[in-house]
Amino acid sequence: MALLEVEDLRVAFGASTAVDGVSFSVPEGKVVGLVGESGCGKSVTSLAIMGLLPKGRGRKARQPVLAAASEPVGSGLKATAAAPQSIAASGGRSRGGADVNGRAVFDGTDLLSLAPAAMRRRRGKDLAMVFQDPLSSLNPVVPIGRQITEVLERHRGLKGDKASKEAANLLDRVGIPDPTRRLKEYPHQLSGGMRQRVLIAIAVACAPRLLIADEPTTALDVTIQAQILELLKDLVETEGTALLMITHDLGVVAGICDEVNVLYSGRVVESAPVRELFARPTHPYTIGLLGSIPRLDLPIHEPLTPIRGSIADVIRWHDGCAFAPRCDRVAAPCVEGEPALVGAVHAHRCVMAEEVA
Amino acid sequence: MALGLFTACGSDGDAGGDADTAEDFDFSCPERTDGEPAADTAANESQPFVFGTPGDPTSLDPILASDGETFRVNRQVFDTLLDADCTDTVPGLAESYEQNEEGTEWTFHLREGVTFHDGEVLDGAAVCKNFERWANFKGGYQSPNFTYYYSSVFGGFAENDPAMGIETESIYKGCTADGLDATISLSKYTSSFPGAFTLESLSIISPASIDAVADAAIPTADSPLPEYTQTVGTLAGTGPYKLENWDHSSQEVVLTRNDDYFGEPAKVKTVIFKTISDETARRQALEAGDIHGYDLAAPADAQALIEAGYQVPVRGVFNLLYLAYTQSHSPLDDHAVREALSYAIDRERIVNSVLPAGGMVATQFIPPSLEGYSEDVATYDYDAEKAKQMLADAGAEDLTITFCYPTDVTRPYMPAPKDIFDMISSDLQNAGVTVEAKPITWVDYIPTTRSGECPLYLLGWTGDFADPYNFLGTWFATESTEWGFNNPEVFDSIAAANTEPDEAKRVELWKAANEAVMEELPGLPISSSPPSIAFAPNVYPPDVSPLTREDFSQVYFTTAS
Amino acid sequence: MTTAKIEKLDRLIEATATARDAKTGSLWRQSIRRMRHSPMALTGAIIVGLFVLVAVVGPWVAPYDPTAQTWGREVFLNQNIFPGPRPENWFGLDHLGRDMFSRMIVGARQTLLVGVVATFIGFIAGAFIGGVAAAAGTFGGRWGERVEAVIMRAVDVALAIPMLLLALSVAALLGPSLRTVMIAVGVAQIPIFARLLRGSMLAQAHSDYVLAAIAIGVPKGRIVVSHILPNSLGPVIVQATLVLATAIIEAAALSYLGLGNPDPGSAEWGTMLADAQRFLSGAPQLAIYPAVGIIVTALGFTLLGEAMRESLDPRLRRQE
Amino acid sequence: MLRYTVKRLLQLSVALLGLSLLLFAWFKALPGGPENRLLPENATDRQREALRAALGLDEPVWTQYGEFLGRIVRLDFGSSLSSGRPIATELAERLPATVELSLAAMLIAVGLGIPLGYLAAKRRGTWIDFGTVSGSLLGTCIPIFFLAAMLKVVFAQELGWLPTTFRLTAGADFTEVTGLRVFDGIITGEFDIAWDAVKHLILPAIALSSIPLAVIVRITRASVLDVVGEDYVRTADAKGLKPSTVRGRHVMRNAMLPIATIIGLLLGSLFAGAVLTESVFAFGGIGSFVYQATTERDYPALMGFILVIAVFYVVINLLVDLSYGLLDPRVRVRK
Repeated sequence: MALLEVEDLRVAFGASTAVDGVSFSVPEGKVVGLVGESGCGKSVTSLAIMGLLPKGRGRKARQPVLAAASEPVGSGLKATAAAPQSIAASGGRSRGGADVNGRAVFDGTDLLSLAPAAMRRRRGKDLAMVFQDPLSSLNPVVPIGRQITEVLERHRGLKGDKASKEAANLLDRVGIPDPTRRLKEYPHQLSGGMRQRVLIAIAVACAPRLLIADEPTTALDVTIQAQILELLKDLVETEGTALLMITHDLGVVAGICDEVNVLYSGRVVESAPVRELFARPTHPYTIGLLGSIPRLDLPIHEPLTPIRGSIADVIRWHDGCAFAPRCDRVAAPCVEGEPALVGAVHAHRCVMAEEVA
Repeated sequence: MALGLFTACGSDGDAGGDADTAEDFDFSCPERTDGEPAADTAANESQPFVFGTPGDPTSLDPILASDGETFRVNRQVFDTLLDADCTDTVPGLAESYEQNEEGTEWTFHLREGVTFHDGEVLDGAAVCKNFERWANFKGGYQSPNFTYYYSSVFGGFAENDPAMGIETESIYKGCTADGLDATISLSKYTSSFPGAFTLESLSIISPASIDAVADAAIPTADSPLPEYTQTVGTLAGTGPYKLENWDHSSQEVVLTRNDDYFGEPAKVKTVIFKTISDETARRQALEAGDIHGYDLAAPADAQALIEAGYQVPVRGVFNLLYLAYTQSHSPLDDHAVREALSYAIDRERIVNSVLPAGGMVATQFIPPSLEGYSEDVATYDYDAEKAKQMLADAGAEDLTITFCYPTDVTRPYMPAPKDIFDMISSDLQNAGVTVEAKPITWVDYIPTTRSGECPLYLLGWTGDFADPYNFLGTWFATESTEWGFNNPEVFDSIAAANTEPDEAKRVELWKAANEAVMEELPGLPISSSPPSIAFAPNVYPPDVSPLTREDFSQVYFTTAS
Repeated sequence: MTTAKIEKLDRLIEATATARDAKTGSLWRQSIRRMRHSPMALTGAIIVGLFVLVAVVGPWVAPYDPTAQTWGREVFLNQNIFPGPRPENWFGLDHLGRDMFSRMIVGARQTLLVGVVATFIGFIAGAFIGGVAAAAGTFGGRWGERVEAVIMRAVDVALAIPMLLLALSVAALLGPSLRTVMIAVGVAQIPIFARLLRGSMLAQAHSDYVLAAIAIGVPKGRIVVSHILPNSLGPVIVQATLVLATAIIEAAALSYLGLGNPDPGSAEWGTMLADAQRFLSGAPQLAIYPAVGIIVTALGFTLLGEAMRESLDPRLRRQE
Repeated sequence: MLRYTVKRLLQLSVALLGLSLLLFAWFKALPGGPENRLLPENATDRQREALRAALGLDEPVWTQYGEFLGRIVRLDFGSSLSSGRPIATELAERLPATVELSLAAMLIAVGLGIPLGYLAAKRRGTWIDFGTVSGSLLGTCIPIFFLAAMLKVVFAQELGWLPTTFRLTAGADFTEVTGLRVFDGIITGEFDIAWDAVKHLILPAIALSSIPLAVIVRITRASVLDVVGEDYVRTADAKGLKPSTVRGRHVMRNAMLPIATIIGLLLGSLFAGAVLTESVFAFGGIGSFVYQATTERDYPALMGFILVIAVFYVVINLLVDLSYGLLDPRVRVRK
């Protein structure tokens, strides 16, 4: 039994479904990737697991604080852009509430059925999350130190200068120079990279057994990206923390992930160990993704083969393979019914692809 | 509950007081009918009697004031040589007085054993010290905005300061003291005497007080009042109450009983005057028990208070509201047109529906309570048809006329100018006259009407003391732009009455003057109405006075619920 | 200029031009669409609609002449006798025996007049001053900036002068009347409109489409008039609606202070309320009719204004 | 920071000088000199001219303005026509009453406004949101003198729960320290006085708070809606912090920035409201002083009041700008 087992997770916002039955697992001490274009439901999945989606009309909103639904749309840069196009387009004045179904079993307990108070006690302690945009993910009017010690206080009962000492250690641990001075400073006094390190320090403050990173490096420039990834990898190895890495960048996947799940329109279309996936991509969508990256080992003039169409031209999984309208190898069976996920270690969801072990 | 209601009395009451005038018709103040309810002595000692006033007093030095609220406070703390009972002049600090033939020597015999609040004894010398102090005022003290009443009565000061613009000679010649007697000598008699000696401004303060403030100065006419007039404790009077405290920020004046008062000691230990400028707020404070009485109650409130069991004793009338016809604007110079307009206005309706209880339709330019009130003056009872007919005969059918009235003010004789204006203009419209309304703010109203700019305008006057000249003299002594007519017969009859020292002859002369004025019909006297004063049910009110000079030492809490 | 550069500029202008049309067009259409949903806008619109209807139709529908004291004999001000609602007079009589119902209907027109004229005065003068300041500031170079600073400092100080003083001095100069109230309320709004328009014009002036227009050499005057002004009117129109509400309320306050309209000829809700204040304990209905009229109408305008403000506010739209 | 303040102060003192010139010219142009105000109806024309001359109203305008300016600098606004006392003392004596009333009104407006605004934001789009916002807007639509009078008729007269007039029951003896009755009562231990003052404050404060309440509700709602959408609030949630901590330290502390600015500015608007409220309750503050001065056209008193208010308003604006730095670290460091 892996540390985290996600089974048939479904998330709908009013009439439109963002996650349409995702299943995957994250074993202890491993880095599992969730990759896909913007709008495929990967961020909503992570937020659903963390219980950060506002309750839909169906269930009484027990969470005291509104957490905006955030599925990146259009420009991938700002993860928390306006509510997903699908919601606004739905017309109905849904208050952005999400109906979450399915199970997310974490170390034996299904997080989705936990009462908010119980879930709140585990968030930040057993499982933690790092977000994409360091510029806006830290409270601008509260010193950095306080934003760390409040987690230590809440979950590890540390008070006063014991907490500050520990906070300084954490900052040092994530590679921030002169940590004691930094504690008193405010977020706007730090660079983007520094702030992301602070966010990671906050996330790992209580040595969580699962860390979810939602596009942690997208908002940073390349050199800083590598340092952050190095930091995350180091944490996984030394602390044995399981890491669920959410990204649209296959380079990041190659660099850090042990296993990969490729998402398309709210479902896993291919899942395999990372080396296996890059070597023998099976699902046409994965192939298309890999085809859109410039490769050093290919001749310079080799044209890239982008995937035609856009995420919007899609059909419902219920009627057939959602990727059919954009697939080069589309054929009749693709639209005759729901394609199943086949294969054990290297699974894929394409009726046309050959069998792979 | 109040034991009896005050009956509004308009008919001829019996001759009040000991005035020996041979008047067959003598209007006097309504008699009290509420007897002597039992006093709640415990409350009278512990609970202060709180009276709501429309405004703060301006000065504790009686000579330096000319507004009603300052007189009300000083009335309880200082006394005058003579006092006023209803509108008759009666003994005050002086038990009795005599005057010489020409009315230029006035000798006052002071009461025995009267002491000031600072222990000094009242005698002739103390009285003369006061008169000498006033006569020798310097600088800003002479300016009319501080000592208006002194310069109106005595004409001026020993040395008139040109900057203060007093040109007339002072008629005060001197004062000689002889033990408990004091004689005031004047250069000539005017009919203001002896009434003027009842004026609040001429209250007597102790010699020590005069010395204490001798060097206080008022440099110019608009510099503020000296500090001593704002703080309690410098001036000592002889009245039933002593000044305890004046808190400007909470607009509160506190008086306590003067134990060695020569007359009847005050019944309530502490009296507080508190300012509530808003009329409705005063009534609500009375009904909620925050205050136990207040003055200038709006007519509408007075009636509602009576129905709710509060006491609204009716004062005698001592003011006059009139509609002026400025004859410099044709066709008002035509007597027939003035008569027609007078018939067109329903004064009964104004008195019945707008003015406070106890109001009456006026027939001439002085209130009935004054000597010289004449019974056979020309009268103009409401007759809309006759008015229309007379206007037609005078060739003024489609008359258009401008009618001025003051906007932001209430006076005792004119509680709601706008309502009265609305009624009169509606009456005039019924008689075929088109009225052009001209509202003017009060500050500019007097100068504008006085300059003769307004063909028709509403105005009036409240008497200061019992003297017909105080009314007729100021309006019709000479030709003026205010009225725009020249009638020597009217001017001469008023001048004759004003200088006649003999009382019996003077009364006949004033009656003749009144008849001459009404013959001229320079304007239409509309009404005389007493401002209403209200008291809580569990209070025994003081004797109410047409000059609004109530003595609060008579007030006490009764045991009634 | 080489052809490549011109070509690039054309594409830039074409892109921004379409953006601008799209922006304004959609801005208004979008805000109207959103307002159709908001209950605040609907309630506001209904109230304002009813009020304007009564104000327009009033004088012809009123059963009696609002100034005639036809029932003068039945009213005793000093006895607190005011006949209440009855068959001939649905709202009863006022303190001088005039029909209250007719006064309320005809009064609506006067009250609307006060609101509209005051807003107009404030809008025109304020917009002019604000416009001049903004235009000078953006285009006038160093001198322009100094002119703008002087104007805006004067506006700041003008904001400090309470409307009370304006009404008082206008009343002293022209004598208390409805005209005085309109002018006073209007003049008091000038600094607010000036500040608002300057602010929103500056915001527009720094937006891309203006830079584009400058880049292609469009004359400054035309830019201000045809580009900046229309786009910055949004918040000003919101303020105009809110001022309509303030004007109606202030008219009552100024009448209470004796600066309002004393002539009996015209019935106006503010004056009626101020006159009836003294009968509040004895005959509250004299005050309650005009008070309810003022409150509901002012609320109507305010709700409409607030709904418009919210639908135009870019920050709040993000939450939709 | 200092350089900025000095520049602002210089700029504003020039503006105030301009205001004093404007005010002086304005009042000079108004017809009807003060002498008509000081003398009763029957004073003769001669007396009126004499008083005009004595008041120095016939001197050339510029000397009068020079004298006026000289006195203003010494805080001598001349004497009030209605009371004859120096205006500066009158204003100083009555200031505490209005300050106490304004603070009480602001306390109610903030105490009610912020929670209501937060509720409206949290329940955005529902009937509660619409009800709260429209309810607070209704507050501003009721003419304040009518609201004050109705509150008094209902709660003080009919129900008798609260006193109708004054700041304290007449005749209550109290020791005055700052002039704020409630505060004085507490620090001098006269708790009965303090309680009596509170009871007298409730109704006028509620009436006066109707103006700022609506503004605070609306600003809070917009500000909370803004902040709740921010990422750092979600980070706080992701940390599993207690709801109260998230609401307090993360949502409200950020939402308070625009609210604090508004509160500073609203204090200025309370003075105008005070004029209409204090007279109904005979509260004896600057409001009733101005009400009386207005109805009696006491121009010198009004001029003094306007200058004091202009300075007060300008100082508040400056303080609000400077305090913004305290609240928002981002502003503090850059300046």
